[in-house]
Amino acid sequence: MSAYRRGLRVGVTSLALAALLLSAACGGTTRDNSTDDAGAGNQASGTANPDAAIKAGLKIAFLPKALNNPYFTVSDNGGKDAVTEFKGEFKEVGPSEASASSQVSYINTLSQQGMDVIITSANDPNAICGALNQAKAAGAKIVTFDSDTKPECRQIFVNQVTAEGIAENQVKLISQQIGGEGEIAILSATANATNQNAWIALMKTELTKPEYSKIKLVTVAYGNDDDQKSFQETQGLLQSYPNLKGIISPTTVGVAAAARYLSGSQYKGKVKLTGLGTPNQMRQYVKDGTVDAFALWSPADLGYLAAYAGAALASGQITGAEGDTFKAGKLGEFTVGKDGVVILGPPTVFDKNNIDQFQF
Amino acid sequence: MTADAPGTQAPLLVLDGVTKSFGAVAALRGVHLTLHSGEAHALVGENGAGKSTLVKVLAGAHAPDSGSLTLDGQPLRLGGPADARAAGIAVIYQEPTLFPDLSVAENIFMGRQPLRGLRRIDTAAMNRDAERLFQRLGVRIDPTRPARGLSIADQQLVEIAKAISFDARVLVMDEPTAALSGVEVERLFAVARSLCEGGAAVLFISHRFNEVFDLCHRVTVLRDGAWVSSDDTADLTVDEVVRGMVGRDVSSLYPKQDAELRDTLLDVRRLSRAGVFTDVSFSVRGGEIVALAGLVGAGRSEVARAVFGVDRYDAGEVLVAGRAVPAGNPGRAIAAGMALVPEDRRQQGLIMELSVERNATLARRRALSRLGLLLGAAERAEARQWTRRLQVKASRLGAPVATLSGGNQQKVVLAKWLATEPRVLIIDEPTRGIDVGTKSEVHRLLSELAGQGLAILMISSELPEVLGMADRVLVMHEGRLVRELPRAEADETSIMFAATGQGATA
Amino acid sequence: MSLTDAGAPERAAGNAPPDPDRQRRGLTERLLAVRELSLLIALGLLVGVTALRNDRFLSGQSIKDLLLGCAILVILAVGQTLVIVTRNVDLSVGSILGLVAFATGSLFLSAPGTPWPVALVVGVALGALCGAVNGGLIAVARVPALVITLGTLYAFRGVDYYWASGRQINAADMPPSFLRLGNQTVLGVPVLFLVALVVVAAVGFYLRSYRSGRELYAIGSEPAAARLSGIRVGRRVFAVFVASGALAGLAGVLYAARFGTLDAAAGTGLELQVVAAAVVGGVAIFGGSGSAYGAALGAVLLTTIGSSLAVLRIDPFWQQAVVGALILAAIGLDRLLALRVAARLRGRSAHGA
Amino acid sequence: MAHDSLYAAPPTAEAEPGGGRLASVRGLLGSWDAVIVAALVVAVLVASLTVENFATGRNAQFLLLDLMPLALIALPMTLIVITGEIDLSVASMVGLCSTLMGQLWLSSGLSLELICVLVVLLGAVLGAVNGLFVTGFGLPSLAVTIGTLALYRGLSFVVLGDQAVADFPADWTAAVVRNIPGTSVPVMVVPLLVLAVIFGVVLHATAAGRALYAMGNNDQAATFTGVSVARTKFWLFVVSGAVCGLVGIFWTLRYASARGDNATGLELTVVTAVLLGGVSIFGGRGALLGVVAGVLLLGVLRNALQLADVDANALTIVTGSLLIASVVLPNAVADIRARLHRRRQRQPVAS
Repeated sequence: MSAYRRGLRVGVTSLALAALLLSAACGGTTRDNSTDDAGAGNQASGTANPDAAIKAGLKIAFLPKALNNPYFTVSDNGGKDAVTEFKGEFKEVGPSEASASSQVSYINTLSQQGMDVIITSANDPNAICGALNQAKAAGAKIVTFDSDTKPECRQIFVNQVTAEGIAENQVKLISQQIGGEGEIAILSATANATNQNAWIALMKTELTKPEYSKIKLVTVAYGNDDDQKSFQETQGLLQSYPNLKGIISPTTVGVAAAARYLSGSQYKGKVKLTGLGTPNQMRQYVKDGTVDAFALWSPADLGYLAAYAGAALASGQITGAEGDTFKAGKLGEFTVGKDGVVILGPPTVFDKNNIDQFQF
Repeated sequence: MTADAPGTQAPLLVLDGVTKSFGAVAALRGVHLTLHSGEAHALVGENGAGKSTLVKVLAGAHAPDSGSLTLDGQPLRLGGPADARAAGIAVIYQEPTLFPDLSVAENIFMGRQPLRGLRRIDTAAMNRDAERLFQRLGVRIDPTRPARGLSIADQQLVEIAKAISFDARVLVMDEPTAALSGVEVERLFAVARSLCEGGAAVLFISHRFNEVFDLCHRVTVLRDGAWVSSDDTADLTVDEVVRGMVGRDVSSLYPKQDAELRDTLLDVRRLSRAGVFTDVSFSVRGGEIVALAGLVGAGRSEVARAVFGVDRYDAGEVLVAGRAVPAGNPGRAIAAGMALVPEDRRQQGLIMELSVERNATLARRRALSRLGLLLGAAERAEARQWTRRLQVKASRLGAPVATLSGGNQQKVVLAKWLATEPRVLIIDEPTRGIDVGTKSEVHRLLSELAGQGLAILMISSELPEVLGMADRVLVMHEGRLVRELPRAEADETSIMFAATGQGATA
Repeated sequence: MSLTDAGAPERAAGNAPPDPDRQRRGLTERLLAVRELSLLIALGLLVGVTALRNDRFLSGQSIKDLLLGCAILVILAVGQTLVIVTRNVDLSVGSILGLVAFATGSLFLSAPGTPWPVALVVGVALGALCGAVNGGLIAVARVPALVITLGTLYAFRGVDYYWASGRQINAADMPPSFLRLGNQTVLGVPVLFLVALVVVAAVGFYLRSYRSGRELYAIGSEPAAARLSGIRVGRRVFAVFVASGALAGLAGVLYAARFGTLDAAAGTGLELQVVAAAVVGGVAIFGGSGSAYGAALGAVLLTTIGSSLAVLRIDPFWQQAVVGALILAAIGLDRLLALRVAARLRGRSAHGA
Repeated sequence: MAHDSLYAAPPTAEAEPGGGRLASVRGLLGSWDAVIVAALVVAVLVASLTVENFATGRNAQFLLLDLMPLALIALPMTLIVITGEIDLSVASMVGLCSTLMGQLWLSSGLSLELICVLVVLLGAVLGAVNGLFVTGFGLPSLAVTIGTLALYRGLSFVVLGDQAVADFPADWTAAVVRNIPGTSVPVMVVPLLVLAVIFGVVLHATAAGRALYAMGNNDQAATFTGVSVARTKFWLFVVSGAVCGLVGIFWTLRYASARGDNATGLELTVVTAVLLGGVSIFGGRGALLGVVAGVLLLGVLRNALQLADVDANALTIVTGSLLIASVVLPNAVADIRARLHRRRQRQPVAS
């Protein structure tokens, strides 16, 4: 089949030639001369009217990272409660597996359906931006929660807690448990999870404080928010670092897997574990002594707050500008911070004394 | 039905009024067959006469639409191959049906392996039994080796061992000799005869009449799925059998017409391939038919494949009309004017699922393209021309070639290659598995082509064909060209003498 | 597939007949043993190198973890062996495992008092049912198992998702006796691994020593010939898929016991590892050869690689790449070996014509 | 080996002259294109009438953009499956090309134009590795590409590891989602159409296309007819890789994000679309038109169900069932036809 070969040769050659020509002629687009001027920042257009009532019948859609993630099931249900309170229409859609590209197609669908508010947790801070901007142009208000996008792609980001708050809390917990000195490691989720990386960076800063000078962070491992992988990684950590005293796993999947590994191993109770986990998953390990204490915000409250923030946006109570305030039902009043961030509040710490009061 | 030959005991197996249709096609129409114990019975008929279907009915692979089977006077119902086997009917198919990954012993005893405690397979006993069987057949095959890599003849032997192993009372052999050499055929017949002496019945299917008359007591002829006759071989001549098969007289073999010899068109020089053939040199002139004879496995087809470029060779060169043809590239060989009609029509010659016209024009697909585009109309026109010239009988050109009879399929292969207007035609077993009528047509065609100046290299295992058609005969033995015989010197004895490597030097 | 190698020198001279005393082991079997041995060597090398870098890798805890980690994959790989040997493939095992694992959790949730053996039986039965769906569809459609099981990979997972609808079942929802099953050891060996060993031994023994087991090889080696020699191919293939489904069901129950936390995504993407384990373990992807022991070794090897990479602190991102490279290496090696064996056998083919 | 390559017994073509079953399967498959096109038309009509917001220009744009990667990869996949092989590594090649594009953009300082060309070439090289293993070493493509599926995906995580590269120039990222002025049809449809036409012509109206069908049915006979089976298959894998390179670029720019998990799982959708389009998994049969219709049908169904607020989990079931139905139905229908035929045959005999 020499024609094949000839054809391909011609094709490849001409491609290469075209490339050379292009790049030689005008230098082409390189990283240095391209200007990243996407979007016009946070559009706080119009003026806020804090006294406006929440409109009835608002169409509010929740788009979690993936439908089958129990964490999001809880937070979306919180959102549903809120939407029922202010008599809107609630809807939850989403891909069955966490991927940015399928989120894009859902955002497109939602903007097609004329949603008033889209509340989403981003699988990728950039990938869904284009779609969100289109939805915004079509009249929808965009609220992100749990995982943010670039600020210019949404109006409000409802953050569970400040990144600083998490970092402080986690480092403090582990320090208390290991007695203020020794080696620790972090078991994170995926390596490109925005929030995780921000927290880890801040934990590192936190550890430079004098009171933590005897604590040494030896490594960060990634369990990909996959149970089995997290399990294996924990195992790997303990084998690689014989002097390991504690593990911080600021992800619900990771901390549960790590706890399960520890509870069935010789390290139970000797190597301390803390992190962000749900009481239901961790109850057993708190009771059997594997875990002393861990923290989490209430995912249901997070969804609840996000729903109210969205409704406030759609009703003109707020525009997303810094300083706007709105009421979020049972949670009380919140103020929009810099870059349109609203913060839920400090995390709750769970230990064996209080864990039975929480069911989620 | 006529004579109730050897002995007058009750028949062992009787088929009565068996009918079987596939869709619109009736493959068997009320066929009768009676087998007696101790009898070797031949089943003959043209391709498409229904022999293979009958075999499959006996094997339990096809259930007849109507008609009855009787074994030992008891009605027999075959729900599947396992039932047939249980009834003592063993079938050796045209193409051996072994499991390449399993050991030879397991191939023989599949489903009937000797057992020990807990119903486990007793491997040692199985190997011993296999070895005993091979001893009985007088051959040496390691029962523990995998079947992969066995020669066709050895595979047939394993099949036969399998058949003897369950003391088959009826042994059906569907063209078992097609791939065997003379010596191997003799051994097979010896086994068959001893089985008959032991009281079994052998049903033997073949296109080779000398074998039929050599081995069998009686002959049943089928035509178009219907029973024609059953007679004692002693009362018959070949011509009578052939007339029964085709329903008319045919000149059995068509001798080659003399043609004017022209320049050398194919020149093969010192071709070698390690372990396959060594130092093969010969040439073929325009107008000449050269036969390559020898036993199966002597390396004849392999030489043809290497010359045509399907296989590589280690040393030597091939020239067409004085110009070297690059090795290992059939495309270039075709461009140089070579054509190869391979021995295995179904696997190598045709693409069974494709239409007649696609098959007929496949080798010309480039030549028929205009500006790189190949349009169906061009193919159709070309195919129509060639199928008409070769008198291919097909319902329509768009029908899959699988729906044609063997002879017509072979004609399509020929059409495909003749359409390329080759200067050198290599034809491997030109008439294998095709019926008598078409056979002589093919022979006439080859003769005509030679007359038009083609150089033809013919590989054939049928000595009459070699003797009738060839201007020269080259004999191969164990990968070497051992003898070259001009037409005048070639006869059955001289060829077989050389082919079996007895004292012959070229 | 032709049995005959093109151009085999069938009549090559000087072939001594096989020495009957030395032949008892059987050439066909010896070829398999070679494969299993080389896997063991590879495994040994891997463990050795890792242990050199970090001696904790050979500690009791670490070995226990390793055995625990590979048990589920071993069971799945053995099930897959049954299927691949018949020249089929079952890509839906990951989804079956997920579905059964979630079903087991749900069972405990809805009927808290259920004794674990009941859950085990229910899980295996559900897996077998899924396998029967596969087998039935394949029998009806007479299309490659690859396509059907690719379809049921989606379908079973979809049912699983639909059922779970985002719920999670936690360790607290399951009885401690069941969870202990996932972590308990007998003489330092995890129960899970013992279960896997039993499965390997049973299937391995069955495939080697029983008529129906040998028929599976026959089917995979040459389906047409198998049909002609009276093997009920359809029935056997159906049974094989049921068996593979049942083993995936068993693995699903064990998964639930071991991991305690269950959502609908359990076992996603596992099918790739399972096929890889079988192929690395010498089960020919075209059927007809391979053993359960080899597949189990393949599964152990893959798990060990995962653990070693974590222990050696090699970027975990490499792990998947290594698995891929290993599959390629394994099939490449098989091919090379097959060619060499074929060349050797060609010499043996003669029987003195 | 074509028949052996994808498992299971080759189609049970009866060798008998006239093989009723074979003929009826063929007759049905011949019209499978028509069936699938008709199904597409019905799906579009029903969706337009019953699903709100389906028949809008904007939706068409979203639909087409979502389908681009699937449609592009389905083109070479069709050819590959017709030759009796399969390429399961396509999605991983897209992922690896995407991350390499990101890495080059991040750290090489090359112009984006050059990077795009390099990425396509790289895709071709990845395809060539597949091709080498399949044709050079004679290994089954199924096993090889399952291996490279894992290998390439793994490498794509190795390349970018922790990060996602996202700072591609806005004019580039906007360009891939732009519409043809005055319409709601994305500009990218044009190159897709051009490629589809090229692939269609090559497959159906050139000597090379005939060779593909020939080797898919019986590669030994194809070899004997002067077709360079190995070389052709090799180049098909290369083309498949190059197209994946293109898709990698498109994906990266459309989502403005180069990351390791891009396009995960896409291979299954591609295979589904190709089989749905009537291409036989055994090779040797199928047409490009059917595949294009299959891709569109898949896309329309997903989009319409999504708009109708059908659960994503139900969509997963739909995809799987479609795949199964597309292979089970033709056989089942052929069976029924054959049975009816036989009955009709028998009746006159009886009367």
